[in-house]
Parts: sequence; structure tokens; C-alpha cells
Amino acid sequence: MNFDMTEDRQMLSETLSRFLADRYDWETRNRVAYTAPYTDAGRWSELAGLGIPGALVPEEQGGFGGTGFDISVVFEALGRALCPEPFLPTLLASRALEAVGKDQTGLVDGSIRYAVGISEIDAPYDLAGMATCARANGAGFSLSGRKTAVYGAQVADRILIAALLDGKPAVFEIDPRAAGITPYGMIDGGGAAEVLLDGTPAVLLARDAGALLNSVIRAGRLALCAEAVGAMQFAYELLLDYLKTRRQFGVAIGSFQALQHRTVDLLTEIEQARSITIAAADALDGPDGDLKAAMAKNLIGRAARLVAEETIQMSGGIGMTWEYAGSHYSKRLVMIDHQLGDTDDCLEEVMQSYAA
Amino acid sequence: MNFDMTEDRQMLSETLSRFLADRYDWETRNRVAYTAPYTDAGRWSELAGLGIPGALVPEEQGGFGGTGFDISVVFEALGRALCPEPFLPTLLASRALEAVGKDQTGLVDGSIRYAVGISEIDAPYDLAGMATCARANGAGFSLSGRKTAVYGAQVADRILIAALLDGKPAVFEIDPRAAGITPYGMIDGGGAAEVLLDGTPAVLLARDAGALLNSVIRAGRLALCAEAVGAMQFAYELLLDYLKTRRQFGVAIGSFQALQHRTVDLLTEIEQARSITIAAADALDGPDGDLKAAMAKNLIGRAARLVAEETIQMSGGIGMTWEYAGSHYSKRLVMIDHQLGDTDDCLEEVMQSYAA
Amino acid sequence: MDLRFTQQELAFQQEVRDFLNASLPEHICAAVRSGAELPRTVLQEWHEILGRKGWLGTTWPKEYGGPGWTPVERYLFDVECNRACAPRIVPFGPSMLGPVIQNFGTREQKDSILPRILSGEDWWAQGYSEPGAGSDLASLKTRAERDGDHYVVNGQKTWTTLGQHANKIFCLVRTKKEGKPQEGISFLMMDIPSQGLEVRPIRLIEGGYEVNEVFLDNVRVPVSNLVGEENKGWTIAKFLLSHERTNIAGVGISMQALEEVKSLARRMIRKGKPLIEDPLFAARIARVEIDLEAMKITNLRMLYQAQKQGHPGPETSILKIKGTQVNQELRDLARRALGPVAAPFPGTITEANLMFGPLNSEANAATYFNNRKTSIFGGSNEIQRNILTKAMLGL
Amino acid sequence: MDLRFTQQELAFQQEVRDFLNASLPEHICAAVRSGAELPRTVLQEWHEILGRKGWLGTTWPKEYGGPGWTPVERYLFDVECNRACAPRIVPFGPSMLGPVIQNFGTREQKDSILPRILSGEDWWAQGYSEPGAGSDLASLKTRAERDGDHYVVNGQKTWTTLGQHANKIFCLVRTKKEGKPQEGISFLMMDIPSQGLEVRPIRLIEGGYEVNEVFLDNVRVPVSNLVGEENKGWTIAKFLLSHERTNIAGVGISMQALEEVKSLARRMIRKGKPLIEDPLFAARIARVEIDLEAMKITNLRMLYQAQKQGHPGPETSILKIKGTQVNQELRDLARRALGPVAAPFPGTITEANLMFGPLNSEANAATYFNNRKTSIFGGSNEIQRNILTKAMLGL
Repeated sequence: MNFDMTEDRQMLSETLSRFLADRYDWETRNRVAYTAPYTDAGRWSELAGLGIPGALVPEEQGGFGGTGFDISVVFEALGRALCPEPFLPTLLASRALEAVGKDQTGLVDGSIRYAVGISEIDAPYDLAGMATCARANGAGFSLSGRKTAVYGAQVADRILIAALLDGKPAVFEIDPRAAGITPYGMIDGGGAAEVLLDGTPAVLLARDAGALLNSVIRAGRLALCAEAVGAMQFAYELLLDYLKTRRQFGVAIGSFQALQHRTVDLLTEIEQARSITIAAADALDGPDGDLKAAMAKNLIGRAARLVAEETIQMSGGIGMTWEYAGSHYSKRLVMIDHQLGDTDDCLEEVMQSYAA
Repeated sequence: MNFDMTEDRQMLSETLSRFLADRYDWETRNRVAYTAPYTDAGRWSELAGLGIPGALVPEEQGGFGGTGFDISVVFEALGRALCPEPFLPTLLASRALEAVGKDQTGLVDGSIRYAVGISEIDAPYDLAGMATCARANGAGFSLSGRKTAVYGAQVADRILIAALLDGKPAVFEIDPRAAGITPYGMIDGGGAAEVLLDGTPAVLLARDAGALLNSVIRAGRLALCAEAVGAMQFAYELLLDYLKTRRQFGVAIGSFQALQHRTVDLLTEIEQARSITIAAADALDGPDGDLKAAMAKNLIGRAARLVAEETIQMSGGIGMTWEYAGSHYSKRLVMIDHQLGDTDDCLEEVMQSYAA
Repeated sequence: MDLRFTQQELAFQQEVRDFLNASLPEHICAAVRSGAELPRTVLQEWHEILGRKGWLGTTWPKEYGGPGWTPVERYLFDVECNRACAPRIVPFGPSMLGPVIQNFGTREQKDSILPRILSGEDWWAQGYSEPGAGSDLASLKTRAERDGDHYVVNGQKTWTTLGQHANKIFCLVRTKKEGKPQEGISFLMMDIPSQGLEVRPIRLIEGGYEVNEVFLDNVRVPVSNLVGEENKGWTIAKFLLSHERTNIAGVGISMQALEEVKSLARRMIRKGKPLIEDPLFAARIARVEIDLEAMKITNLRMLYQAQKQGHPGPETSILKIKGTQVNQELRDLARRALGPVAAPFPGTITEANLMFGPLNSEANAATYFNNRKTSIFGGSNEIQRNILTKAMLGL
Repeated sequence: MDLRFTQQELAFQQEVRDFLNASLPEHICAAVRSGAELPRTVLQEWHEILGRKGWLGTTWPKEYGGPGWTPVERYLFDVECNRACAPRIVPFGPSMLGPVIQNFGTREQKDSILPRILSGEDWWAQGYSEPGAGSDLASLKTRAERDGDHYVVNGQKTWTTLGQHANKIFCLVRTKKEGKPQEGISFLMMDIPSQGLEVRPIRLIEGGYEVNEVFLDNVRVPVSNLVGEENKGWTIAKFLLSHERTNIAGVGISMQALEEVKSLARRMIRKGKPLIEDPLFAARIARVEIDLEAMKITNLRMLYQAQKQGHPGPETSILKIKGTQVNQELRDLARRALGPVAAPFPGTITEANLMFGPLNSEANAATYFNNRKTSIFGGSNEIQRNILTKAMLGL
């Protein structure tokens, strides 16, 4: 049993955090987060140069990481800085490309941007309800349907699409220029797009890809959990600072016991969130990977909402303002629940394990 | 709109409360609550003399009440004093007898005690899962099956039993001496029994009695809600007294803000519980009767558990002791959820109203 | 015990419904329903419609040109307006300054100020909070010093709701430094614009602008703009705090929000079925529906008490606490119901209606975030708990 | 980062399992599983079995005859014992007084007291709390006055767990009135029975007896029964508070309770299906299972920290808070699962096994009520929050 990070991962974490502190200050963050195209091409290249995408990819695929703990280290640091760069789609794509043995050089060096379209409006969290389908089309395939909230699709060079082929989920690659892309900013920062497919030409990457997609989703869930842990920790530190310095009725508001006890409850939930994320990282590609990821995403959904709402409430009016960094952390913490399976959805997955 | 009690009901409430204060002191209460046969025959007669059973029965049936507000006034006073006398089975029986137009003189004057057996271990809250069934038997019927937690059955002169007849719930009357009665005390005070039926002779009171039984159950739910409101109010007052008088670290513990705010939250939930009970009483025999009773029982289940647990916690070790009245209030408040449909069951009934 | 409204009250309710049917323009409803920020023109249009009907000063007695409604009638009016998706009346003139002038103003103030509120001509803002004094008004620092026939005001106000639209503002200012902090506060009215007065909008968490900072730099205010006595402003502040609490629970708003959540949950599909059939989501709706059902009665009970006593008691703080909890829970469900569809930042979708138009729910996440304010502004829920502790628990 | 135990730790775990398989008598297991109060004989039997194995003083170093386990080994031992439904070791001698004597006792005290704890010969009780000083030990009033070679002790202790079974008790007493309240407290051992010492059981909410009041009326205690220096008892109290917290979360107990809840929910039928298929009940189980899963890791993380630092930090209060929440939630579910079957007062059913025997769950409601104590005794969760506030928030 060892809860220390390896030296390599510690260095990765420090490198990334230092870069974000130096080159991704709060002003930059807010500009990128809320202005199209919701990424900074220069800084993206720099991040690639630091090896951040590579840390999400196994060695056999040209990277130098790709395990659960590599993913959690990277996303925790991104979450702490609330970095809006589209690393989530990078990770999702990498997991899919890994499964089909496709070259990831462009992904690792940052020169090719990927996005992954799985969710649909009427089937946001389940593969079974998917309506997008593929039709064989001479040598290739064509896709029809609509993928919703495809993160990073507004700047993607290639998009991987989950679609039904012979009634089973399969994975295809498309050229975004051949699809209808409606980009938008997200309320918590960063960009996404609706992807409309109407006979869009596509290359088949994997047939019968249910297991592949589950592996993509559970890695994505782990990443979101780790991001939330980093964001919660920082939001908590901001709150502590506020409680110590803000005065009301002649004393620091942190001296009010009702707020003290609520703050302790936040600390407790953050530690629990950290723990379940460790469990999910550890289990990622083992037999319990799906279950632990669902457990983690459920606990994170509950804890992150609590932290988001309580830090707003306890910071009084300040917590409601755009100017205060805490408000942006709260937004991200709440909206993470809208990605790749929400609290209830993940709980239902855990409940399914009870069926005799 | 008028939230004052009528003069008659106010008098009823005061009469009952005064009787309970004078003739049902705490020592008596604990003796009756925890010693077989879990009723005091003399005081039961006195209560009948005061007209308490009669208040649960409509005028046409020999009583002078029987509306939702009559029921809630009586049970709130009983709950405030934590009276363990078996008025719940009296109410349940009265509703059933009323529906079939049977004479209730003995019920009103307290000379005949009734109990009502509906719940079964595997179908505690739903009529559909009932297994007890009736067989025509020459002139009459015989019943076989088992009814669980039949309140007041340990002293009942007659027991009404819900059983399947031709696949539909029907209501029968039996003589307890012809059934297997296993009496016991309940953890929160008062008595009940398991009723084992093995070809037990029975008189049919009502065929196809689903609606009748629903009317019995919703009146029982209302009574339990009102009882809980009375008990919560008293437990809350005990807590306030404790917070004001108990000192720790040199000050009254009520001066700790964390406890203050939690106490306010109890007050809020108690007022909400009172309100939903008023709504259920008002709606009792109207078109929304079942729905409002289910709503009330759900909210009461949540509020009562909160009040029970928080009053124990905030009263420190004292709240854990048998000697402290508050602990008995906590027990009753928790165990009310085990009678006639629990929090989840009632919530599911409300959810069913959403089905398109 | 009788939960029914009187025949007279029911007739009044019908009258309000008929009026709303006839007079609330569809484009205003639609704007409210969209959840987006309402422009000044929409609010102004609605104020003027109400003003023409004589229904803008809902708490005003007939002698001042108000409708002379009972608390129950005011409650019914509020609920019906909310249910019909009418904009909320901007309260600072009609519901706050109006009653203050009626109770504390001079003859001249009554004559000059009240008619211009009723007509919707003046748009008032409120300057209470300061950066260092949010819920703690006694510690406010903005000072007004007498200079001949004028006060000279210096300081800063904040959280001034819709101040960007206002042409008038009333403020609490410090006119005496000695003595208890509550003493030495005065109630002063100012024009916008005034020399030295600057209104700067504050952007809120979801990206909208509805509150402002107000900077006061040697603003000269005629002494005739003082309401009540100098140094007695605390009395007016307390009067306002306990004055208008019939709609503090926001029952009508929550009823409307519940309908929207249900309607949304019927349209969104999860695992091949409407979301409302998902037991965990349905359970969330049912719990809050039950809480709301109880709160309706709690609200009526307190209204009944207030009507009997002539004034609302501190127990109405319960309505604020529970009312905001229910409202915020409903906003949470509306956001949650959308799943990934909740993601877009309102306004960033360039192809209108292509994407989220049919769901008509683009603003649900923004509304959720914006509504976190309800438990903070206007006396935070923590302050409400302190009030209740003091008043009801005697602690 | 590596969640796996070492080969050595896994071997140790297997050794504990083998031991429990071989040496934990079935009748003891059954008694624990029933949820009923355990009689002294059962506890004593188990203590002696552990004593013979040398595993009763789980925290003791080898030099004092203990097993010399690491914190991880102690954790594994605790969890395996809980999972196997072994009785909990009554901690006052083995886990509390033992370490105190080892750290603060004289040579003579070590020689005379430690072996009798290890053998299970002495049964110790703890006299800390007083009616006026529960969580607030500094205000305790029981006083010990020197009279030649003796102290004369007067006062009252309360919440003395299982004191009715004890033949020895250690108490915190006041030996000096002046100065800070924490100063002037001493740590004193007494025999039971002693002239003037009376143990009176307190009945708890569910009807059982496991705590006591201890009345001290001119009890004469030899000065040699003082542990450590006079007036330095506070140091010992603090040592104990931070000493043994590896099992404070009760992970093993909760794992066992979760299995019981699931098993119960598979057997109880609702609406024609096993209760575990009811989505609302299954959701309750799943939420607490997830919390427990997280708590396992939180516990290990803190164990790891404690092992590195040599002592547990204040953050272990998190384990107490969350541990009791999880445990109490599980007890709630076990009670809830039973529906009406939870009603009977244990012991009042005259026909054994006819009614509830097959469900083996007669005590579930009683256990739920009894377990409300876990968030109160041993430093209430409010006290834990105060500790965390002070230590981690610097407030």
C-alpha cells in the first residue's frame, strides 16, 4: 500500500501546474473559456510540447502513460486551474484509437485534434438508446443522425462517432468538414458542438464496439472525477480564505460555528471524493473498472454539487459574481454532472449490480 | 380560509389533553406502553366516556365526528402525550364498519375492541401482494394466511381481516379466539400481534373491498401523521428546554450557532409536516384523498426521522437514555414510518400520478 | 379549519385571471418563460399596464390610489401573476418606497412621489448593502454630511438590483458617527443621474447583469429628500423588513417551475422512456412537489396569522428558507433534466432554434445558477435562521 | 500509488482469517449476529481466546507481550474480526489503560497491571464523563483529596460503558482547584468493589443496559494507584484521544452491516418482488455502498499517513464523522427493510422463532436506535467538527 505518487507522475503534475500558473493565468483562462474557439492554439501546442496529451496514451501507442493514475494526475491539475482546453476529447479519442491499434502520433504531438461523439439528446448516457446509424456505401459507410454536446468538436480535425451498424454500436471516423457542425460555448467555459450527420462519409474503425465505448466512457468518467477533485480542492481553499478574511458583525465570518461545521462537511466530502477517484483510477482497466467509475461519478456528482452550492452560499454575494473565481469553479463543478453520465444514471448502474 | 379550530374540536382537544395530563402521567404511560397487555382497561373506559372513540365516528353511525379534522385533532393530542392506547385500530375498524353500514355502538362506547389485519410480511403496504385468502364454507367462510403487526390485536374482541375472495380483496370479521394470536409489545410502546389464520371461520363484511381498504388506510395514514405532528412538537419543545438549560464550556449549549441553525431547520420541517397534515385532513374523503395522504405520510416520514435523530444527537448522551422522555418520542417518530406505508412506498404512490 | 377561499376571494382570483388573460401580452409571457434577462422595455411595459389598471402598488391603501387589497388578495394576485408568467413587479418603488413614504413621508413627498410610482414613471432602485455590510446593515459606512440645505454623500453601495434602469435611488446613509451603530442612520432619496453618482453593473455567475455597484462621490442631495427624521433611518429599515412578506415563499413561481420540470421530464427521453418514468428522477420531482404542497399551506397559515395580528411575525422567515430551498431544488431539476443539452452558454449558439429551440430550455442552467442568489440576497438564509433563533427559540 | 497490501500484509490477513475460522466459536458469532446485547461470559470467553493467542493487546509492542503489529496489521485484524462477527474487544483495558501504563506507569504498575489485562483477568472500565461534563472534560468536578497515603475521592462519573462487568476502573479526577481547568486533573485507578463506590446501570433508549453511572462517596484510593504525575492527567487524556484511531471508521463493521442489508433486501418481498429490486430502496443501498467504498480508501490513506508520521493527525476526525454516518445509515436501512416486522420489542415475543426467527432480524430496530450513540459517545460528531475547524481550518 502506497499513497505517494511516483516520481514521474509527481514531476508531470508539477510541470503541468507550473505551466498553468505561469502561462494560463486567470485572465487567459477566462478569455479562452468564454470566447470562441474556446482553445488557445499556441498554448495547446505548448501543452503538447510538455507531453500532456502523451501522458494519456500508453507507451505502445507512442505515449508514456495512459493508466488510471496518469489520467487522474493530469485532470486533477487541469481541474485545479479550471483549464478549459479540450483534453477530455483527447483522452476519449486516445482510448478509442488505442483499442483499434491506430497510430496516435498526431494526437500525442498535438498536431491533430480529435473529438468523440457519443451522446444524443434522447440517449445522453446510454449506448442502447442510440439512434445515429451507419449504412454501407460501396467501399465505405455513411452516417446519419445527430450527436449532441460533442466536446472540443468546434476545433476538431477528426471526429470519432458512435453509430449503429447492424443494430450494434460501432465506431467511425469522419472529417468534420463533411458534417454539419454547430459550435457553441459552454456555460461553465470551453467549447462543444452539435454534430449533424446526414449521409456523412465515414471510415469504420471498430464493429461491435460496445466494450470499446464502455472503456472510452469509463476513462472519461475517471478524468471528470479527477478534474472535479482538483476543482473542489481549490474552491475549498478559496472558501477558507474568504472565511478567514471577510468580516461581519465585527468578526471574521469563519468564527461562526454554523459555517465552520458546514465547512468541515465539505472537507469530508472532498476527501471522500478523492478516495473514490483513487479507487476508480486503480480499477480502471480491471474487472471492476466500469463499476468503480460509476461509483466515483455518482459520489462526485453529489459532492461537487454540494461544494459548488455551499461555497456560493457561504461566500455571500461575492460568490454570485463573475469577477470572483469561485463562481466559475462552482459552475464547472455542477456541470460536470452533465457529462458522460449523471449522478442518477451512475447510481442506476451500481444498482444493476444487485440484480440477482 | 380559516385555520382556527371549531369550538367543538378545540374543546375535544383540550378535554383529551387534560385527561392525558391528569390521568395518563408519564409513569403510567411507560407502564402501559411497555407492559402487556399494553392498554389500561380502566383508562380506556374513561377515554371512551370522554367520547374519544366517538370523535372518530360520523354521526350517522352513532358518533359525533369522523371527518379528517376530527381525526387529526384526536391523534395530535394522543401523539403529544405519546399515548399508547390502541386508537389507531379503533379508527381503522370504524372506517371499515362505516363503509358496510355496521352498527358501531360498542366501538363508540369502548365496550367492544376492534383490530384490523391488513399487512403481511411480504406485502406490508400493498393490497395487491396479499396472500391471505378466503374459502366459501357452507354458510360462511374460512380464512387462511397470516397477518403481521396487527395493532391492538392483543386485546381485540373482534378482528377485521383483509383477505382475497375470488382474487379480489374482501373484508371479513373473525373472533380472535378462533385464530392463532401471538401478542407482543412494540419497541416504541403499545401492543400488536401476529394473527395466524388456518381455516379460521369468518363473516364476510364486504366483497371487492379495494376502495374500502384504501379508505381505511388513508384515514390511518392521516391519523399517524397527526400523531407524529403532536409528538414532533413536544420533542421539539423538550429540545428547546434542553438547549436553554444544559451548559457546556461555560455557556448554554443553545448559544452554539451550529445547534441553533439545526434547530431552526427542525422547526421548519415541523411546520411543513403540520401543513401537509392539514392538507390531508382537508382532502380525506375528497377526490385527492389518497394522493394527499400519501404525500403527507412521505413528508412525515422524512421530517419525523430528522426530528427523532436530531433531538437525540443534540441532547447528547441524555437523549440516548430510557429515563429521558425524549428518547421515547424519538422511537415513536421513527417507527411511525413502519406503519401503513413507509416513506418510499408513499413516494412511489405519488410518482404513479405522473404516469401519462 | 377551512382551506377554501371565500366567495369574494374566489371572485377576485377570477378577476385577476381575466385581467391577465386579456392584458398580459404574449411577447412578455414568452420573454419570462424563456428564462432570459428581461430588458427594461418589457418590465416598463408591464408596469404601465398594471399602473393603468391601478394594480401596481399592490400593498397600497385606497387613500393613496392603491387597490386596498387584503393580504389574501395580494397573495392571490402574486400567485396568479407568477402562474401566468407575468414579470415580477420591480418592488423598489411600488412595494418598498411607496409604503415608506405613506408612513414616514411629508405631505409634499406624498404628493410628488407616490403618483409617479403608480404611473410607472419613476423607476426606483435601492441602496442598502455596502461592500463591507451585506446582511449586517448596522455597520454601513456611506456618510452624508450636512452642508446648508444639502447633504453631501460619500461612499459605495452594492447589490443594487436593476439599478442600471433606475432614475431614482433611495439609500441608507450614516448621518452621525457617535452612539450605537443602528443610531445615526438616515433614509435619503437621490436622482440618477446626479453629479458624482455612478452606477456600475456587476456581472453575475451565469453571465447576466442585474445588480450594480453605486459609487457616491460628493453627491449633493437636497435636505428635502430626507424621509422621516434624521438618524431614524433604522426604524424605516425595520419597517420595510417586516412589511411585505406575503409572497416571500414564491409559491406561484415554484408552482410554475414545477409544471415546467414535469413538462420537460415528459419530453426528455432516457433509456427509451420519458425521463419522468425514471424512478430516481420521478422521486426527485415527487419529493419537491410534496414540499411545495406543504409550503402552500404553510404560506396560507402564516398569511392567516398576519391578517389576524395585523402584521407578519418572524416565523415568516421559515417561508424564506423553505421557499428558496424548494425553488432552488426545482431549478436544479430543470437543469438536471436536460442532460448534455444544458451545456450551452446562452447566446453562443449561432444558428437560432436549430439546436435547442424546440426544447425551449436553453436558459435552464443559467436560471439554476442565477437562482442561487435567492438564498443570499434580501437577508440570507443564515440571517433568517438567526432571526428565528432569536425570536422563536429565545436563545 | 498502489492500493495493494504487501505480500507480508496479505499473509498476515490470511493468518487472521485462519485463526478466526479455527478459534471463533459459532455460538459467539451467532450472538454477535443477532444484534442482542452480549453477556459478560461471551465477551470474557472471547477475550481469553485472544489472550491465549497473544492478540488481545492489539496495539502493544512486543516488549510488553503484545503482537507488535503495524498500524496496517491492526487495521486488517480489526476488519477481519468485524467481518467474521467476532465481538469487539472491550477497549478500556487492552487498548486504553495498557498503552497508558506503558507510557506513563511505574515499573511496579507495568509489572502488576499489564499481564492481568493480557490474560483477560482484569476487566477495566473508564470513568471520564460526568453529568455536567460530557464532551467538555476540562470542567470535570470529581475531586480527589490527599489524606496520608490515600486519595479520598468524591463525585460522580457517567456513561461508563460495560462498567457493570468491571472489577477495575480508571478515572480522571480533580486534584487541584486553582489554575486553568485542564491543570489539576489526575489519572487514578480504583478497584470495584470499593467502599463508597457504587455502579448503577443506565437503561438506554432501546431498552438495553450497557452504560452506567458510578457514584464515588469518600472512596479511599492508595496513592500508588496514581498513574503519571499528580495534576498531569490531562496529558494522559490527550495521549489517549490521539492514540488509537486506526479502526475509528468501523469499516469492517459497516462492510458486514452492508452485507446484512443486502441479504435482508433480497429476502423481503415488496409488491411481489425482492425489496432489492425496488429502485428507491436499491438507490439507498447503492449510495451508502459507494460512501463506504470511498471510506475504505479514506481510511487507508489516513492509516498510511499515520504510519509515515508515526501518529494519526486530527484529520482522522473525518473518519469518525463519516464512519458513524455510514454505519447509522446502514442500520437505518436494515430497520427500514423490515417494514412492520421491525415493530416487536425484542424479548416480548413469547413463541420463539415462530414469528421472526426465520428472518433473524428481530433486533434490527433496537440496533438502529442503539447505534445512534456512535455519533455522540467518544467525542460527539460536533466535537469532531470543532477539532477539525481548529486544526485544519485555522479558524
